[in-house]
Amino acid sequence: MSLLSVEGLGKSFDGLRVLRDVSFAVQPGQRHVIIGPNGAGKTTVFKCIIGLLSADSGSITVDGRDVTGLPAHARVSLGMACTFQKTSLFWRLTVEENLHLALLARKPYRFRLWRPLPWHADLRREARELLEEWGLWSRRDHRVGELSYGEQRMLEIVLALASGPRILLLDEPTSGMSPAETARAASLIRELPRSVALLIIEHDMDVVFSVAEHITVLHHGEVFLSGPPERVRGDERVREIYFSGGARPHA
Amino acid sequence: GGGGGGGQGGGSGPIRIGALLTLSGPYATLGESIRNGMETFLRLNDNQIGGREVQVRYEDSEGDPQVALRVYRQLTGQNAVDFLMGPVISTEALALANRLQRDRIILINSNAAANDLSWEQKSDYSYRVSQSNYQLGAAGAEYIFRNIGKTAFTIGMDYVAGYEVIEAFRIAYREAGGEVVGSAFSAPGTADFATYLTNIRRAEPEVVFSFLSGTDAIRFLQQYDSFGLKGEIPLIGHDQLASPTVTDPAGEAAVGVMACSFYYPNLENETNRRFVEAYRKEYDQPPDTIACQGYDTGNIMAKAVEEAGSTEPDALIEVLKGISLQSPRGSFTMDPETHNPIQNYYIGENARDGVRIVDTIEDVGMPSRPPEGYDPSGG
Amino acid sequence: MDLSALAVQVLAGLTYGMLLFMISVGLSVIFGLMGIVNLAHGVFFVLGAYIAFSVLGGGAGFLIALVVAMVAMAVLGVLVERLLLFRSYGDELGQVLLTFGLAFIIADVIKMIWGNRLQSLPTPSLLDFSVSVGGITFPVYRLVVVLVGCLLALLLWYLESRTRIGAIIRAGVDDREMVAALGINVTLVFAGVFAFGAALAGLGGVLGGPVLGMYPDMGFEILVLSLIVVVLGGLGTWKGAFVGGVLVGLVEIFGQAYFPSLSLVIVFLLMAGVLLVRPAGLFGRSPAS
Amino acid sequence: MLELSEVHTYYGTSHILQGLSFSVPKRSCSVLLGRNGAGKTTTIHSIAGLVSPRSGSIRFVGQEIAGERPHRIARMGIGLVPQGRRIFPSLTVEENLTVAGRGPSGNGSSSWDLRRVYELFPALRERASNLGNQLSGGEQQMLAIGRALMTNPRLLLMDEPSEGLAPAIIERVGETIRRLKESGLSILLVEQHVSLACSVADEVLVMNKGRIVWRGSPEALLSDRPLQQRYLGV
Amino acid sequence: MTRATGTRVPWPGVAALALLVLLLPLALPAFGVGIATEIYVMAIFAMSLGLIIGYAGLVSLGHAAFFGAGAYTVALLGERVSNTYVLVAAAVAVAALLACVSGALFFRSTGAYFLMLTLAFAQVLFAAAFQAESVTGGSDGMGVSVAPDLGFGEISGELGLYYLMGGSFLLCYVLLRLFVSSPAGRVVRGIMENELRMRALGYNTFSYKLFAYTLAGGVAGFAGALYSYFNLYVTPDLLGWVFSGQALIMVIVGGTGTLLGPAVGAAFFIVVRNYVSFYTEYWALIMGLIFIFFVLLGRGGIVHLLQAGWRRLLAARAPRRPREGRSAAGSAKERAP
Ligand SMILES: Nc1ncnc2c1ncn2[C@@H]1O[C@H](COP(=O)(O)OP(=O)(O)OP(=O)(O)O)[C@@H](O)[C@H]1O
Ligand SMILES: Nc1ncnc2c1ncn2[C@@H]1O[C@H](COP(=O)(O)OP(=O)(O)OP(=O)(O)O)[C@@H](O)[C@H]1O
Ligand SMILES: [Mg+2]
Ligand SMILES: [Mg+2]
Repeated sequence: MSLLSVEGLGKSFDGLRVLRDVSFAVQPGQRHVIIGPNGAGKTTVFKCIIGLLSADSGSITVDGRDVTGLPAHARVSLGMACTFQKTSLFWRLTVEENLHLALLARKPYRFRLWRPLPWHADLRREARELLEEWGLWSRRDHRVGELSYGEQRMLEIVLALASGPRILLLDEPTSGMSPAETARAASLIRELPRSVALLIIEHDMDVVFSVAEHITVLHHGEVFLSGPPERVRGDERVREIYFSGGARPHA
Repeated sequence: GGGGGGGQGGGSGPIRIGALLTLSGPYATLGESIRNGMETFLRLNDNQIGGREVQVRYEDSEGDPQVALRVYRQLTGQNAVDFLMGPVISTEALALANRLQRDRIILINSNAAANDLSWEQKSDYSYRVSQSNYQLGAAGAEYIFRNIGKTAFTIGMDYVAGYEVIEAFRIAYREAGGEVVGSAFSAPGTADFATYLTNIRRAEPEVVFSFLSGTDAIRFLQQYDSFGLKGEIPLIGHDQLASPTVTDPAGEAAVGVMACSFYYPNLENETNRRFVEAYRKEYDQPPDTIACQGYDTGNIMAKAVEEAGSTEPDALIEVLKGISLQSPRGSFTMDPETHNPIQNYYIGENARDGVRIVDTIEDVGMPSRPPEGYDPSGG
Repeated sequence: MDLSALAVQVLAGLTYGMLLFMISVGLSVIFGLMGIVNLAHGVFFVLGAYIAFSVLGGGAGFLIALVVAMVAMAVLGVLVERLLLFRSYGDELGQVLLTFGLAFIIADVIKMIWGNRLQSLPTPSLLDFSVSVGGITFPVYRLVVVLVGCLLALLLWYLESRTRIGAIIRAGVDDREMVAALGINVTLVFAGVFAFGAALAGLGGVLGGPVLGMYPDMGFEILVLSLIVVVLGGLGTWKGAFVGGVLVGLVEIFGQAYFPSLSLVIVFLLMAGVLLVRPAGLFGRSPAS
Repeated sequence: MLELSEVHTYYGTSHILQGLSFSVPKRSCSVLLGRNGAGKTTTIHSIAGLVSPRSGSIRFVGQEIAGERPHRIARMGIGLVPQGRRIFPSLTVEENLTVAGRGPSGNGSSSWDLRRVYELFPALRERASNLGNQLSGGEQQMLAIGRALMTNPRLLLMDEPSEGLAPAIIERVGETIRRLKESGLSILLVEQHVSLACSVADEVLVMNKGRIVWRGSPEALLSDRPLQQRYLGV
Repeated sequence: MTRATGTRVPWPGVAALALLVLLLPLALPAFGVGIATEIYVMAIFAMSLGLIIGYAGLVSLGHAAFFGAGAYTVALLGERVSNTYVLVAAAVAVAALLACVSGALFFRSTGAYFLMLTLAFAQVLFAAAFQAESVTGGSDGMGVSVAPDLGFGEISGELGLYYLMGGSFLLCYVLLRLFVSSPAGRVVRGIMENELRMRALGYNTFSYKLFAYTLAGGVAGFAGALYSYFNLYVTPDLLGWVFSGQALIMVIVGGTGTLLGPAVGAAFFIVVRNYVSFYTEYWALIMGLIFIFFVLLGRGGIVHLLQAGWRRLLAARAPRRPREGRSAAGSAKERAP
């Protein structure tokens, strides 16, 4: 059974049809990448999956359970997490506090009213591990608003990871990162444990082809092609709509 | 209890008076008129009562009973007072009522008109020199029936005082033989009276009786005129409709409108002549009813201290009940039953050059308990 | 229900609504476009009326008084914006405190200069009569107010759709720095808008003077009223203020007739009802995710 | 055209630009490369006036602009495509463009207007009446570029314009940059996309920790693997 | 480089505060004790409003609704029941319930719209109290016929009331402090910063906000109940927007984003009003000037000013560090999209 399956998704904004009949599935542990021209509807699919937008038609199931009507927070507790294409962080809190909030989301004591947050040692430890792994530990006391853009993008991913998802949805995770950071992020993403399935939107072909096990191409709100990377790379029509003339997808 | 003000009566230092008045907000003019009246009295009497110098401390209660209580604590706690004067708003007076007894402080009520201050909440420590809502409504009713119209439409402000006044008018008017054919209560601060004016026209009354003050009165007068009702149906109200604070801004719209009031600046008597002269000189405008109340606030204190020979509360209470005064409004007596004046009312009509006094209604008091069928619960 | 009474009520509702529109549109412009909560708007209104009062008292005509009041308010607006408000952009609570403090000050200054007495502006004598048609008597001055309101709406429509200024202001609210980086002197634009809004408050004050009268603390009541209108219609759109004003005017008048016991709250109920259905008012843009 | 010498910029107490000097000649494209946090955006902001350098000089066509107010700088002919797009969310696409519109700036034929921007990015025409924040990420980036062009600048500052763009569009941006250069514009480009950068650059400047650590031709950079390794981590 | 404040309960601070409450009457004239008592009550009210403004980003202009509801509950119920605990508990419950229901209805609107909805809500309660004359006395208000009794005799003296209110203030402070630094409190703060992100992290933001709002409503109701005991008279003004506005001013003047700030603001407001109004009838003008002064002097209220002054003092003693750059751009907020 697939971990996540999207079935006949449709969505329009004020009469403008952005998605029509989008279907695909993500298997447990799979690295699934969505590509497609700008405005194809990739981010919209994401928002529908995570529950920040409600689809007009179609269904979304996780582990065979229909989640179409559930609010975002309920879906997250089923093991979804996402990053935003437009960086969305807690600007006035420090890096560490950002992470605390993310980690807290699945702690049983988040409803506790009396014991101050910083007294929970496990939270601090987990935050430190993640930040060290992603090279942000030295920035822990900075307000997020003071980080450079690339660092913010990095933190965006860490926050999503912190909620310990089974399905991680990343919307252009490496955009704004320098080549060095991109490479590093790509390898960190690749090395995530197999208990996490990945659904990634990405325009950087190096990242796409170094991570993807399965690629879905979206075009004008429809699934244009879905298959293994080799097939996509070789497809003439994809080249036309997406890579166009000069640029070659090189591995 | 903050100090127990009356305790030090009979002393020889200055007489200290705490004035708790509304000096800001929409009712600020009332507070100011009372202060001006009081000051005029003191000026005319060399700032002395019973041979002792007078110190008045004015405090703004903002028309808010919560503030009034705070100011009360401030006035009575910080420096003990011999008399308290004020408040403008009934709510404030009611909020203070049970404090007075406890702290043994005598209040000369300069304006607050709630009936209950003379009925259920009557206190030996509180005496009113103005009038009650009952008087406000009932005083002119019979005259109106006899001389102006047999059917009436009433409009009052939509709060407790409005209900009390209008209800008193209804009872007295019916007693006289008239019929109230329609009534309306407008929210305080109403900007547009068009609906009410339409209703009045449709009810076809012979007279309109109003209890509206301040901006509401001004707007009502102007709109009564501009919607063309003024020429058709006579309008009469309480003193506000003839007060310069209303008639000046209302301008031409006020001419011809009538009022029933216990005071006008052109009343013929010696006290009034001196009062008006002194008042005009200082404030450059004629006094109104409220200013007269302010004058009589000092007036009654002086008379009481003189008759009692001390500022000891018990002695004062003794003489205050039934005391008679020479006031700018003519002479009046404090009803020992209600602690409320028994006084003459005058029918006046606004002309371009002031108010013309048309008639006098003598010795109007109020009953010592609510009359049969009196139910001022609005609507 | 006879028709003539209904007609008077509709007319009265419309005229009152149009007055509300003029009173509140300045607030809406400043509030919605610049993100400034100008709690001094109400006292600007009252101050405008008082200035006109003095000018009229000096023997000048109504129109001159109107112009003087509007210019004075515009100047005051610029001063306030340049000297005080510009420091608090982006700090909404600071603006609340600042403009509220300003309202306190101006109200007290009015008290010092003109005293606490109630005042009213005389209806310009040229317009001080009423017309009667089919048993309905209606004051002409009010009809003129409606006319001016419509002209104002037209002007605002023109400014919005035929000039860039509206877009510039909204952009400036979204991202001031970026607008400057496009070569636009945001500072100047904002000062201008604030002056315009203040002048509109003055306009409302003068035109409303003969109908509403004034006293020093009236500004706070006007403020609440115009906040209702503006929020009901949706912030920052003149259309919102227009429709909101007319709606509030009609509801107020008809409420008096049919739900007298609700007279204290009927406009609040109207606003709450609208906001529960449309969280950002009738024409407001709800924050998109 | 543009000349920076010994520019020092601070955020609070942190010293970000530590004596930056370089210049962008007329009709040419200089590319700034560097790791995240190297100070590229700060450089751009210092030039555009969004942050004032504490010392040093920035000269544009011979005039000192360091510390000048941003709208003055923009009017002198410097356009900005900011990092993170900074589209006006409450304006429609068309308004986003017209707000920036400022009549032709002398170089007559090449002046930009709505029509030409829509020609360059047809996707924008379809969305003309949508609000800025309803656009997809890539569409917003196109809009940011179009908006800067609408000011008809003489010098264009572009901070990672390819971010979030699909490869085909990146191609188009590359072409556009080359054409702009031909039409007489000067461009300072910050870019992470090394291949795009090198395909349009006349000169490459590599930044690290607030300083220029290498400058040279794109060919030299592409052929120098260790250099790329060292400063760009590729 | 600054850490957000208020991550734990500063017990030494609480102890110092308690000592202050305990000893203050020794230093005050009789009149001052009354003022201090009022300040405690208003401080509780202001803190509850400060909680939703400074930690949940919900700016309300109708907070008096809950205060007034609490006050009226004690006044009305006090005619039947005299047990203080029952009355206060009822007041808190009524206010909290009102907050819970109204919050649930209003959260769809934000910013100015939310502000006006809360105002409308309070105004409806105001009108109800104003017009239900037979029950509430209408605009005339009603007297409160009970005195507080915690189980060891009626508290009626000036000092007794003082310590009752002082103790209640400390209690509320500790309670709110605990909430603010608790995990749930941090979550609420996170929602204020970026609600969308919190939802995406898996939080049911609605219920957290509602909880904070209800808590604030309950505490305001508690303050209202105390006020009834203090003032012995309630009127519809307690529900009105002017009163809500005053509380809002207290919060801003004191400083948002802290708990003690609103309390300090309340004290400041009441003291200034008492003393300035003593010397001039134009006290509103002075008050206005003070407000403007605060805003221009530095963002965010007395407490922030004090903090800044304290830091400067420390910095003056420490070896000099390089001066701040002259750039104003790039503050965290401006960079936020
Ligand atoms: N709220 C909205 N209202 C109207 N149109 C919208 C809205 N959100 C998205 N769209 C439109 O839907 C289309 C798909 O947007 P989406 O963000 O899903 O694209 P995308 O595939 O993520 O593109 P990109 O690669 O550029 O990020 C776009 O054309 C966009 O303009
Ligand atoms: N507003 C700010 N306040 C404090 N420090 C800041 C601020 N903005 C940026 N910085 C710091 O300045 C340094 C340079 O930032 P800058 O944004 O110029 O980097 P960049 O080279 O553009 O990086 P990126 O490729 O990630 O965009 C970073 O260390 C960053 O943390
Ligand atoms: Mg996208
Ligand atoms: Mg950057």
